[in-house]
Amino acid sequence: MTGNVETARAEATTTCTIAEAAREALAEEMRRDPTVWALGEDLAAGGIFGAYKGLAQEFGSERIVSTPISESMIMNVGFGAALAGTRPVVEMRILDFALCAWDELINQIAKARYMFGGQGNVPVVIRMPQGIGRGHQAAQHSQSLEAWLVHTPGLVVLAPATAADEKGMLKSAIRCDDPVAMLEPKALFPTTGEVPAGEHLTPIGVARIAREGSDVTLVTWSTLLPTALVAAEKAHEAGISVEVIDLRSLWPWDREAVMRSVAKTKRAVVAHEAVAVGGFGAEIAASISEELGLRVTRVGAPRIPVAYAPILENTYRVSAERILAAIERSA
Amino acid sequence: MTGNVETARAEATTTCTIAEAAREALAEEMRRDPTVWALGEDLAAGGIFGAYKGLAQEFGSERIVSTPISESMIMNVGFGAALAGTRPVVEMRILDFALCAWDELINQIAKARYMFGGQGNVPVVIRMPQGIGRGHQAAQHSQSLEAWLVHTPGLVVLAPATAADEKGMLKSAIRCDDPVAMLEPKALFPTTGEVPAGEHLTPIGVARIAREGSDVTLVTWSTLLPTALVAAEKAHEAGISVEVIDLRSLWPWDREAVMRSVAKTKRAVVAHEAVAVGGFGAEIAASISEELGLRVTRVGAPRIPVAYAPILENTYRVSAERILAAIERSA
Amino acid sequence: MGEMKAADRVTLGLAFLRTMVRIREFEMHARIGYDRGEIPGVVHLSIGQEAVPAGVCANLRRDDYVASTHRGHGHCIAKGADVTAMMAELFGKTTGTCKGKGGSMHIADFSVGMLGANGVVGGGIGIAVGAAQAARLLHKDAISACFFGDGAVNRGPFLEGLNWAAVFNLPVLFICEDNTFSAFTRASDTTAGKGPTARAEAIGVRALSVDGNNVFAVYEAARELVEGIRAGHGPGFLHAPTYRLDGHTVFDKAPYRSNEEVEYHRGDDPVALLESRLHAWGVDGTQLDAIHIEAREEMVRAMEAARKAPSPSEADAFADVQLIGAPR
Amino acid sequence: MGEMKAADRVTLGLAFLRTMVRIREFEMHARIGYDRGEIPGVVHLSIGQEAVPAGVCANLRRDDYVASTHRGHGHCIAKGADVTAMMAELFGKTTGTCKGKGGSMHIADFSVGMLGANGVVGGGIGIAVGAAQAARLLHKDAISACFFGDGAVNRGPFLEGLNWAAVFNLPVLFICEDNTFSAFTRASDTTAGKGPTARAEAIGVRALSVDGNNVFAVYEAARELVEGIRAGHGPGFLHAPTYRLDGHTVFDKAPYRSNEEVEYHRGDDPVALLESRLHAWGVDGTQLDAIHIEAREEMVRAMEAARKAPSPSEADAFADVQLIGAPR
Ligand SMILES: Cc1ncc(C[n+]2csc(CCOP(=O)(O)OP(=O)(O)O)c2C)c(N)n1
Ligand SMILES: Cc1ncc(C[n+]2csc(CCOP(=O)(O)OP(=O)(O)O)c2C)c(N)n1
Ligand SMILES: [Mg+2]
Ligand SMILES: [Mg+2]
Repeated sequence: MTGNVETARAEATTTCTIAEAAREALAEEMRRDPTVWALGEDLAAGGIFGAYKGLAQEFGSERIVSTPISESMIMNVGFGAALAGTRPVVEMRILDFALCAWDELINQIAKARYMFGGQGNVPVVIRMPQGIGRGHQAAQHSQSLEAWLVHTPGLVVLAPATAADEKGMLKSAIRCDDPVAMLEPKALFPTTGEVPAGEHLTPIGVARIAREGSDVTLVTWSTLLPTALVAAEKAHEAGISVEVIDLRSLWPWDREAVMRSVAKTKRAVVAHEAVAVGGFGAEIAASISEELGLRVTRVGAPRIPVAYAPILENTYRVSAERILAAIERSA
Repeated sequence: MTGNVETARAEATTTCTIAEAAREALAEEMRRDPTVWALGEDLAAGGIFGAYKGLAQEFGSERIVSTPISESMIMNVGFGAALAGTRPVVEMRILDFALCAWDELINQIAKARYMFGGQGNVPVVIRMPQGIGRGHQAAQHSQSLEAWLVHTPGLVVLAPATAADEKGMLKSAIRCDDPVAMLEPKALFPTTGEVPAGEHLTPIGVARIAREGSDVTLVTWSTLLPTALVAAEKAHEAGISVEVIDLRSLWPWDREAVMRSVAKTKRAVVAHEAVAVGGFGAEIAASISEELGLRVTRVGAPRIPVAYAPILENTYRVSAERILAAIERSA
Repeated sequence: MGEMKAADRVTLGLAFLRTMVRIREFEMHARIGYDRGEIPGVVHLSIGQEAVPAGVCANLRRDDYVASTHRGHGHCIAKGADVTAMMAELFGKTTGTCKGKGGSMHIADFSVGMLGANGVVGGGIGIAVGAAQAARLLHKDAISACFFGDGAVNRGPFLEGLNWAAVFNLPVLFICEDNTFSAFTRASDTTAGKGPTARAEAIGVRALSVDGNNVFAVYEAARELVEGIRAGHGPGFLHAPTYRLDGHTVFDKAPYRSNEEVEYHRGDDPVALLESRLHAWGVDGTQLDAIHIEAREEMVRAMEAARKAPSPSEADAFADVQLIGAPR
Repeated sequence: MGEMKAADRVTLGLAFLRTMVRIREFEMHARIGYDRGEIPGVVHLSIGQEAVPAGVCANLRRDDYVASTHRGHGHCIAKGADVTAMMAELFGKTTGTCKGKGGSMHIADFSVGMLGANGVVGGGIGIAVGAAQAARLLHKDAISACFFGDGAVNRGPFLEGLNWAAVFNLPVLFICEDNTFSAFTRASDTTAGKGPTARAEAIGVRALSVDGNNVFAVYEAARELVEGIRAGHGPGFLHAPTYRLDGHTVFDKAPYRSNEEVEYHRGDDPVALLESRLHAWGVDGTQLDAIHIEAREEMVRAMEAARKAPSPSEADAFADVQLIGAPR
C-alpha cells in the first residue's frame, strides 16, 4: 500500500477544527451503528475539548454516558461492553489519566483476544489525547507515551495529526474489531484543516507523504507534524529537499513507505514529541538501520518531565530549529 | 567507569539463591538503617518467592508490613512515606500487578522531585519481579516492561541477573535517593550464584562484562543472561568469540562500556526477553547505530502476549538458538 | 425453603449436588493432573466453596453473563461451561476453551456467557458491569453476575464498580465469595470496618449476607436479589462467607493456619452438609453415590480427552493476537 | 461553641477570617494574573470553599502533613505556605515554591508539611496515608490531613486509602471538600448511595458531616476528629459540603448551572457568613475591613514580587529530575 491514497478519492472538502472532525466522526458512526456508544467524564457537557458537543442531545444519556471519576471502571466497562456485543468509545480525557486504568488497558483489553483463544473480538476505541496542551499544565497533564502502546501486543495504535485523519482514523478505529489506542493530538484540537466531504475513512497502517522531497526523509507524527513541516520548509530554503512522512498509524506502521522513502533519500530523521530515550523513534531508527544499514538521526524530548513555566516547557519541546539541525546533521 | 570493578574487591564469597540474596540485602539494610521498611502483600508469610522469609519475625509488623490487596495504595503509601523521611521498599509481587498502581508510579513518584522543584528526595524502591515465571501463568503474569520505565524521566531502572547483583543492586537501590524500579529476574529467583561476603554494593550505571570476547558484542540483561551465556558458548564452539555484556543497570545505562566493546568487536547483538518491537533493545541499537554507524541485530520476543501452553510460551521466549542465529547473522 | 414442596426441594438439592460434585471432581482431577505434571500451570482450587457458584448460578440463564476470578473453575462449571474443553485448557491443548492460550486463570466460554476467569484480583468487576451496560443498550434483558474474593473488596474496582452499577441502575449481581483468606493472609487482617455488605450498602447497592456453605441459603438470597435485578431495581450484592479448604494454589501448603482450623472447617464442607440434608429428606445413599460416580467418570473422560488432544504448534502462538497488525 | 468564652470566639473568628480572606484574595489576584496573561497556566479557584481549609488547618501543627488537590491554594495557605512563593510559582518563576516547575497544580512546601497539590483526582490520599505511616515509624506524633473533592470518592484510592488507614490505625484526617461539582458534572449525578460519610463509616473510619460554609462548625468537627486521631484512635473522616462559586477552571463559564443557582449559593458565602457573625459578636466593620485590606496588600506585594522575580533558564529544565542518571 502507498501513502495518501484515500485523499485522492475525495472531491469536495470542508474546513473544520480537529475537535470538530472528531465530533463528526463519532456522530456519523453513532448514526450508522446503534451499538456504538461513548463513555467518559463530562461527556454530557461536550467533553473538555468540545469533541462531544451536542452529542448527548442527539443520542441521549444511554449512548453518551457521563461517568463518575472512575478511570479504571471507564476502561473496564468499555472492555466488558465490547465483549458483550457493543462498540464502546472510551474517553480518557487525556492520556495521563489513562494511567489510572493501565491495568485494565494492558492486562485486560490488549490481551483478551489472545488469552481467550480468539473467542471474541474486542472492538473498543480508547481515546487518549496526548502531549503538551495549551494550558501549561505541567508533568501530569502533558505526556506522550505512544512507545509504550506500540510495545504492547494486541493493540492498534493511531496518532492522527490533521483534521482529515482525526475524522478518518476515528471512524476506522470505531469500525476496527481490535482495541485501538487513539492518541489524539491534544495541542492541535483547535487547529483547522480540510476534511473530505462525505464518507471518509483513513486506512489503518498506511503512512501519508505530507511533503515530497528527495534529500532527506523525515518521519514524524501527531503534534509534531506542523513543526516538522516548518522545519522542512526552512530546510528547503537552505537548499535541502525534505520528504516528510506523517506516519499516523504507529501500529501497524507503514514500514514499506518509510523504507521506500529512505531508500530514495539515503538520509533519515525521525522526530517525535515524546522523550527520545526509549521513544518509538528508537524502533524506527533501529529498523531503518537494520534494513538499510543507515544511521538515523533521532529527535525527541530530553529525558525530563514536562515543567510548568513556559520556558522550561519549551526546553522539553522539540522545535523546528532542533529538527532542522537534525536534518542538517543527518548523513 | 569500567565493568565489574566491585567484584575484584570481594575476597570470600558465599553461594545462595537470588531470592536469598534479596532477603540478605534487605535484612542488612534494615539492620543498618531504621528508616528502611517494606510493604506489600503477604510479606509476613515471606513473600511469594521467599524473598522476605523470616523478616517479619526479625523486624516486626511495623517494618515488614503485610498489606491489603491495594496496589495503588501500596505504591502511593510508599511514595508518601518516602517524602516523609523513610526509605520504603515497595513490593509489587510481580510487575504485572504494578500496572494497578501505574498512575502512582509514573504520575506521582517519578515526577515528584521535578514537579516540586527539588524540594525533597523520593528514596523509594519499587520491586517488580518481571518476565515469564516458572508456573506457566500466561499473559497477565509474565510481562517484561523495562522499556517503559527507561522511557520515564525520574526513574532509575535496575535489572540484576545474578545473586551477587541482586544483593548488590538491591542494597544500592535502597541507599539511592531517587526512586528505583527494581526489575527482579522472576524466573531466576531459585537459581544460585556466588555472592561476595561482607558489605557488597553494586554500583548503579555500571555494566558487567559477563564473558570476554573479541568478535561480537552481545548486550543483554535480566532473565536472558544465562541463555545469552549458553549462546555465547555455542558460538565459541562454532569459532565466534562473543563478549557478553550484562547491562544490569538500564537507566542510567553504561553507554561507555557498550560502545567500547562494540568499537572493539564491530559487531553487535542486543537480546532481551521483552517484546522486540519498541523494546529497550531498540534504544541500544539506535544508540550504537548513531554513535558507531553500525547495524545492530536485535533479538526479543515477537509482538504477542505470553501464552499458557508451554510450547506457545516457548515461542515467545528468546532461546539460545535464536541468539546464536543472531550472532551468526550480525555483521 | 419453607414454602417449597418436599419433592421440589429434593429435586433442587440434587441439582445443586450435581453441580457441586462436578466442580469438586473437576478440581480433584485437576490437582491430580498438576501433581502428575500433565497440567503445566499453577491452579487455584475452590474446594469447600462450591455452594456459592452452585447456588448463585441456578438463578442465571444461559444468556446472562458471568465474570470470574483466578479461582474460577466453579463459576465456569456452574454457568454451564463444557468441562472437557475446560480440562483441555488446563492441559494446554488446542481443544481447550482458549486453545491452550489462557490456562486456568483465563478460562472463558463466551457461548454460555462466561466472560473469563481473571488473573487480576478485582479484574472481573468492570467486565461484568460493562456487559450489563451493553445488554441494556442492546435491549437484551440479560443480567451480569460477578464473582470475586474477600481480597477484592480492598481494591479500587470494588468501589468504582459498585458505585457505577448503582448510578446507572444496571442489572449486576455482585458476589463476594469470602473464603477467609486472600492468598497467605487472613482477610480479616486487611479489611477494616463492618465488612463487604456494609460497604455495598453504603455505596447504594442492596446487599445480603448468607452462609456460603449452605447452598439453599445462597440460592434463596441470590434469587431474591436476582428478582430485584431483573425487575429493574438495579444492582445487588451477596456476601457469602465460606472457607478455602485447600491451599491458595496447588503447591501452597498453607503453613499460616493450623490443621485444627482446617479440620474444624471440614465440618462445614458444603457438599457434606447438602448430602446430610438430602439424606434427612429421604434421598438414599446410592442416589448420592451415583452423582459422585457420574461426575468422577465425566472428569476421567475429560482428562482422557485432554491427554489425547493435540498440543498447539509454534505457529499457533501467532494467531489470535489481533486482526490488524498481527505478527507474521 | 457553647463553652467558648466570647472573647475567645472572637479571637478565633478573626483568625479564621484572616486565613479565609487571604485565600480569597490570593485567588482573586491569581485570576487577575491569569486574565492579564501574567500567569501562564490553568488555575482552579476555591472561592466559596475557604471555610474548609481554614477550619481544618487551625487544628494542625506545623509538623503535621497535608496532601491536597488540583484546587489546593486554600489548603496551602491555611497550612502556612508562603504566599509570595506560591504566587511566584503561579507566575512560573525561580522563586516559586517549585521553582516554576509545578505551577498551581503542584504547589508544595515541605517546610510546612505541605506535600503537594496534585493533578490527579484522589492522588493525594495515598501520600497522606504514607506520611502518617512514616511518622509512626519515625516515632513522631505528627498526623496527616488529606483534602479531596466530592469527585474523588468514586475513585479507587478513596476505598483503598481509608481501608488502609483503618487497618493500620494510622493518624490520618480525611476531608472531603464537597463543592457540589466535579468539573462540569454535578457530583450527585455520579455518586450513589448514602454519601461520603456512610462510605467512610462502612470502611471503618469514624466520620462526621458538617456545614462546610460554617468555619466554626468545620473547626469543631475537625477538632473532635483530630483529638481522637492524636489520641491514637485511628483515622477520621470529615465531610464538608460547600459550593464552588467560580467555574471549574478560570476559563470555565459553567454553562451547566444557572445564574440563579449560583446567586442562591452566594448567600452562603463562608466569608460573608463569618463576617456577619463577627459583626453580631460586636466586631466592628473597620476591623473586618482592615483584614481585607491587609490581605489585599499582601497579595499585591506577592504579585509584584512574582512579576519581578527571575524566570528560569533553559538549563534549569534539566535540574531536579533525579540525582542519578539525569540528562546533561
Ligand atoms: C491486583 C492483584 N494483586 C495481587 C494479585 C496476586 N493474588 C492472586 S490471588 C490473591 C489473593 C486473592 O484473594 P481473594 O480475593 O480473597 O480471592 P481468593 O484467592 O481467596 O479466591 C492475590 C493477592 C493479583 N492476582 N492481582
Ligand atoms: C484521575 C483523574 N481523572 C480526571 C481528572 C480531571 N479532573 C480534574 S479536576 C476534576 C474534577 C474533580 O472533582 P472533585 O474531586 O469534586 O474536585 P473539585 O474540582 O470539585 O475541587 C476532574 C475530573 C483528573 N485530574 N484526575
Ligand atoms: Mg479469599
Ligand atoms: Mg467537587
